[in-house]
Amino acid sequence: MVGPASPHGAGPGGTTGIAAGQTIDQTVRIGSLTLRNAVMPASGTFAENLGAIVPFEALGALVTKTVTPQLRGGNPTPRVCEVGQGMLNSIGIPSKGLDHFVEETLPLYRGVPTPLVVSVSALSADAFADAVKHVDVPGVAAIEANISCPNIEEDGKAFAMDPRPTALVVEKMRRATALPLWVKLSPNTGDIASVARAAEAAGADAVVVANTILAMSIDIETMRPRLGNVMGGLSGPAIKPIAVRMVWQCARAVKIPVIGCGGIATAADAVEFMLAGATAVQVGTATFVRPTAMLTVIHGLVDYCRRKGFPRVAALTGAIHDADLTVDTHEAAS
Amino acid sequence: MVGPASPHGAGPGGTTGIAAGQTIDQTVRIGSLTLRNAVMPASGTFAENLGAIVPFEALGALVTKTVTPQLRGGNPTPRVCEVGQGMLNSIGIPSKGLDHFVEETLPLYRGVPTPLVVSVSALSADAFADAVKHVDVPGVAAIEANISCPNIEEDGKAFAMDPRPTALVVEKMRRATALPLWVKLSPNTGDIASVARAAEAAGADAVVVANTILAMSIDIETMRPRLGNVMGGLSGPAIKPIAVRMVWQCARAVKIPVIGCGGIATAADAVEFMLAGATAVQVGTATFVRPTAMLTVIHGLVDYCRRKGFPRVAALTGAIHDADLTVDTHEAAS
Amino acid sequence: MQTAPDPHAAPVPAPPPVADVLGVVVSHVWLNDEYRHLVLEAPDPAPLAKAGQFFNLECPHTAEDKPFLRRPMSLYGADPARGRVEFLYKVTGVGTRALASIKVGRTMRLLGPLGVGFSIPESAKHIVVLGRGVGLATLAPLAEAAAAQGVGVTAILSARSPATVMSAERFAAVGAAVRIVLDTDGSSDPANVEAILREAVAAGRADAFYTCGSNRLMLTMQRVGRELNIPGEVALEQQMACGLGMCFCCVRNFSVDGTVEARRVCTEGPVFPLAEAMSW
Amino acid sequence: MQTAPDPHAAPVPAPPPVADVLGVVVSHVWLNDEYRHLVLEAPDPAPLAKAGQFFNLECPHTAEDKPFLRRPMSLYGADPARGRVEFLYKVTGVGTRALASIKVGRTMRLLGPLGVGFSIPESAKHIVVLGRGVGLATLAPLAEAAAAQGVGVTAILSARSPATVMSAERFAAVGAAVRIVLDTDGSSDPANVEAILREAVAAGRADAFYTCGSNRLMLTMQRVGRELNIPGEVALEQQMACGLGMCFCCVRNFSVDGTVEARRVCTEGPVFPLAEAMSW
Ligand SMILES: Cc1cc2nc3c(=O)[nH]c(=O)nc-3n(C[C@H](O)[C@H](O)[C@H](O)COP(=O)(O)OP(=O)(O)OC[C@H]3O[C@@H](n4cnc5c(N)ncnc54)[C@H](O)[C@@H]3O)c2cc1C
Ligand SMILES: Cc1cc2nc3c(=O)[nH]c(=O)nc-3n(C[C@H](O)[C@H](O)[C@H](O)COP(=O)(O)OP(=O)(O)OC[C@H]3O[C@@H](n4cnc5c(N)ncnc54)[C@H](O)[C@@H]3O)c2cc1C
Ligand SMILES: Cc1cc2nc3c(=O)[nH]c(=O)nc-3n(C[C@H](O)[C@H](O)[C@H](O)COP(=O)(O)O)c2cc1C
Ligand SMILES: Cc1cc2nc3c(=O)[nH]c(=O)nc-3n(C[C@H](O)[C@H](O)[C@H](O)COP(=O)(O)O)c2cc1C
Ligand code: FES
Ligand code: FES
Repeated sequence: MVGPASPHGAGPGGTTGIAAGQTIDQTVRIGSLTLRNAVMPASGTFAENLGAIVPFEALGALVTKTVTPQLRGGNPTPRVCEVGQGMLNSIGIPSKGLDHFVEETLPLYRGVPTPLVVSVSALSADAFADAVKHVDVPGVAAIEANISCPNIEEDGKAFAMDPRPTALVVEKMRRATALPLWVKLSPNTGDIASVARAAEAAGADAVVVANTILAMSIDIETMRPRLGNVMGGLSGPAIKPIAVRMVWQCARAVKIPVIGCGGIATAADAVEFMLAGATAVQVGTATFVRPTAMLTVIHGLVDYCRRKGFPRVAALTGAIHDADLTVDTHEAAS
Repeated sequence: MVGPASPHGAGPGGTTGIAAGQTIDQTVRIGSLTLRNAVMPASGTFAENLGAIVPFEALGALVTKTVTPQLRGGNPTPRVCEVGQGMLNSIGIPSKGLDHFVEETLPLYRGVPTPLVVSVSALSADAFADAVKHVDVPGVAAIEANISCPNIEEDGKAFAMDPRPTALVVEKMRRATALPLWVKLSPNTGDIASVARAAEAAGADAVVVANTILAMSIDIETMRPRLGNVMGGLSGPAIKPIAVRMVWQCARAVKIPVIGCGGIATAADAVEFMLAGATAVQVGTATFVRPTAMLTVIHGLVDYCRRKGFPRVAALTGAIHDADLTVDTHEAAS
Repeated sequence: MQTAPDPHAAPVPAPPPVADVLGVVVSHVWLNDEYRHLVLEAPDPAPLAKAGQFFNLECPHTAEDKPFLRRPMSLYGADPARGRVEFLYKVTGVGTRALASIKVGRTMRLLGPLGVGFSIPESAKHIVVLGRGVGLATLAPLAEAAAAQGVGVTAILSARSPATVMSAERFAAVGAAVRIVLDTDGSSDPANVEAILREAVAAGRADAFYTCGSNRLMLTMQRVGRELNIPGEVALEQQMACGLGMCFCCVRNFSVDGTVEARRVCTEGPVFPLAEAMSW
Repeated sequence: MQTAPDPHAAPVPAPPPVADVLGVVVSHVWLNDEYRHLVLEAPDPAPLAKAGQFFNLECPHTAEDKPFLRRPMSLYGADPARGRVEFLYKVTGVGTRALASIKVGRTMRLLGPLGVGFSIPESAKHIVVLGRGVGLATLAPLAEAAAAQGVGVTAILSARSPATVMSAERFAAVGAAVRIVLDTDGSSDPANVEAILREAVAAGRADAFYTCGSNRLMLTMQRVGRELNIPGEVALEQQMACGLGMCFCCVRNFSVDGTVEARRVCTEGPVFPLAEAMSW
């Protein structure tokens, strides 16, 4: 992949880094959208209230909690438990519906000078297309389709588990809007690169890699599942190496931008995702632990670029030095 | 699932546990094999040398490193790196071949009064069947088929990624031996329950759930992958909640025993896997961190049973109290 | 009572006055075998925090306990003048065990004040607070706020035994009429608590009810309040992640005009109208 | 030299004398900015450990550093009488930073002794050891073992600067002829080291060669050894997980009769025939 000349030393700006005075270009491009920097919240881990802690104009983009066409209640409690260096959640996408979103939530972001990305989800390809049309309104900069949800036309199997349903749903959404369309993939599949390729072929402008990993925890004292919904999604540092791998696989498989997500808490994590091929990153769980995490990542990316001699944060994308390495597919088998 | 009467209190032995003098039955049955206890090493994390630390006659079974038909060199170094509470490995199944195994390794276990399970792997269904025939020799108590490896007849896609190739390879192995046949599944699939069902239908005596999760880590200073093979398998506590979930899914999907594996380091972890439906457990990475880990797990299982009033360790299998809960499949989507 | 924020109010909502700051431990003592009292110097939030609100505390890591998420703790007291906030907590699990390890002089992050606190109706002359366990920690600053406004307080403190009554002196210090009810002598029985509540109402000393820390006591107070038309509030708990209204982990169900409605404890609460609370 | 264990020897192989024990820190001092000397009381392994062998240390967790795997460290010294084992290490990353935090009196787990140590040919009267950096820590106990057997030692100690020469006094104490070569004055140059080696051979003071800690020095010694027919050994490092020969993480390639062979550093090594080592 592309990268600075010297494999171990600093980047193209020279071995001594970039002078303190010189500014680092932080902008990144996701298709037709240019973001002021590479950092944005992950869907479901962000809402208006964070504005008290993080100035929205400091972020690359804002991503809403997933909205579904109709009102949904969400899952029974407990909806969260911590497991090692991560957490499980089974929120279940409570939603007040698209109408409520457009009428009540969207106006809250009027005047916020940061692109608003609306995450939508639905239970069939047609419902997804309708949802996309519904939020194609002024004030929405891009749509993120959360296709890690069950497809009622496929026996409840998630769209993002296979390339074929992914292609189908993305094609329908593509026809429904001219807005930038990001497709958020699920890690709960055996071959995420093929799913990413299917999304690209069907017209996605970017893929977000990835959502939470299906997991479970049992309280051995009560002998009950720790979540009211039995299973939930694992997020946080625990999933980072898995998400980095998926970003690397997807970035090699598609030409559209890959947005990395999964366990990012520090600038070093973000750099790792970008080296693996991500054009931008989403920060989720880390914001719960440290509400200012995104700001730390933004500043740390600049520091890294300066130290390593990259004049632009965007130059980190895919800059991993792996050209001399070959991959033995037996590795997964250990 | 089956469990003691009181949902929150102790087990069937009564709320006050089981008297200190009374012994807890530790045996578990995997098909026709009865193991003295539920704890054994995971393939690739055990060898003769451990005998210096752990008396083999204390373990439920011994499981060898995967052996392949021919000599294999394995992957370039570094083959290991730690990531949070876990590690990546890309050993690549170095192997001296089946002849060497039968002639040189097998005799080392002559006289060891613990069932020896031989892990085998191959690159096609026929080669798997040949391998199984090859190790169907006296001294081998069961065969564990590591089908997380690429199938050269399927473009290198791992057998265990899909039910169809799993069924095919297990059928051929089943015809090749009358020995107990355990099939070790890969977590790198979107639907492990279907793969488990396919293995059962094709004649597997047990499924081992699961192998390592494909992952990756990049050194942001050198900008190089931390493993010589770029990607590797994630193991250790980091993957536990994912493996517990898969055991739960598989145990509901099949009638044959499920052997739990993935991040087990303590008796509490083993209990969690058994409550989720595992009949026995394998301990891998934990042995690297604490060579006596398996002994701790064995003793801790007995203590837990005594405290909770279970007269038999086997009674823990599937004893999770989840009958009153329903699962919303939207959960993975968060 | 507390009302939900109106989404139409402003296009960009004025952010609530909440900050994530580094507090310095100025005191940290055991009150008994289980409860600890933590005082942090945190001048920014100290003047903002009101009774019933809470903070999300970043607990330290110890060799044994490595809490991943923060832990919500009610404000036990705030001293704006000295820039201090106080917490009273029970050591129960991973997070509070780790929290208990922090030494005077060390720093820890705290996010807050969070959520909606208690409100005392303008017209109230007397209130009744009823709590148990750590619930009393949540009610103590309410009693102080009431006293500061010249509102009389009857405090019913429920506990297992005399040794586990929390903060009786805090309530007494503000002139509250303190009634201790215990499991050991049976006085904590709901019937007896109900009698005390009715007594307070009959004496004209119950313009509002407040409770925290026990489902059984909440139900008793709710029933008496409904019957005698006393408004009330209850402070609730739920597992949390963000504390900021973003994750929807912390919902509880409420009964509002006959329909069940889920609300976030961290944002719409932790203090809710007593009449709408549901048994947990 | 060391030979590979014969798998035919016995059906159930006699386990190597290795144990996982709890050691007590009896001393832990900084030698300079980077190097620390750790002494553990560990009576069981102390009499068993030989020069060139290593232990797998369970490093503590600190607030910043939480090493997951153990860290391999060469034996720097063993005192069977007092039941002590010693290590000398360089603080480089997560594990050694955490290790550096451990205080006298605390306990830590150590697994060992592991691997195959150095061997001194029966016939040897004089040996030459050549090391750099922490490699000198590995060679120091070899020099002592040699001296104890009446074998003379020439020790060539390579370092960046006078301040970073490790353990010169340990070598001197056993009567070794110590030659310090430095980057600062150019004397650490391979040509100069080669001259010293040839000098030792010419003086009849080089019946065997030993090296550790530098690829460049290893290659020099290997070449001279091959040319002048001096047997030798090298102690190597590789990332490890188990330390017990189970995981195959720690392989290195060796050139054996023209073919490349992978061997486990933890089990077939860490000491290998110098002639078979390959550049790293
Ligand atoms: C708004 C609010 C205010 C609170 N105020 C106080 C207080 O003033 N004093 C006090 O002692 N406790 C208070 N609690 C409860 C306190 O947060 C829990 O006791 C504490 O989180 C237990 O954490 P742990 O890790 O020690 O226990 P564990 O049982 O190990 O906790 C495991 C997980 O469950 C969560 N959890 C456990 N118990 C509760 C609970 N009762 N409520 C919410 N989450 C829980 C933890 O946060 C953690 O994520 C309050 C809770 C809330 C929601
Ligand atoms: C047999 C053997 C004996 C050793 N003896 C000594 C000694 O006496 N003194 C000493 O200072 N060092 C010695 N080392 C090297 C020592 O193990 C590493 O310096 C140490 O592991 C670095 O760990 P870290 O976490 O501080 O560094 P990091 O760079 O954070 O380590 C990351 C990972 O890489 C591994 N690693 C890093 N450097 C090395 C290395 N050189 N060799 C093997 N693994 C490495 C670590 O074990 C860890 O798993 C020895 C290594 C081996 C294999
Ligand atoms: C509490 C919670 C709620 C989430 N809700 C959503 C959601 O509504 N839509 C979605 O696409 N992803 C959702 N996610 C997934 C995150 O956006 C993100 O993909 C995942 O958490 C991994 O990133 P992280 O490790 O940085 O948290 C949620 C995650 C959490 C923890
Ligand atoms: C170093 C290493 C080597 C492994 N080799 C094999 C192997 O040869 N065959 C196999 O089926 N699994 C192999 N595994 C996977 C383990 O058997 C186990 O499934 C996995 O590590 C998860 O369990 P753990 O978290 O307890 O380690 C290996 C794992 C590790 C860490
Ligand atoms: S804790 Fe996140 S919404 Fe309440
Ligand atoms: S470290 Fe495991 S085989 Fe050497």
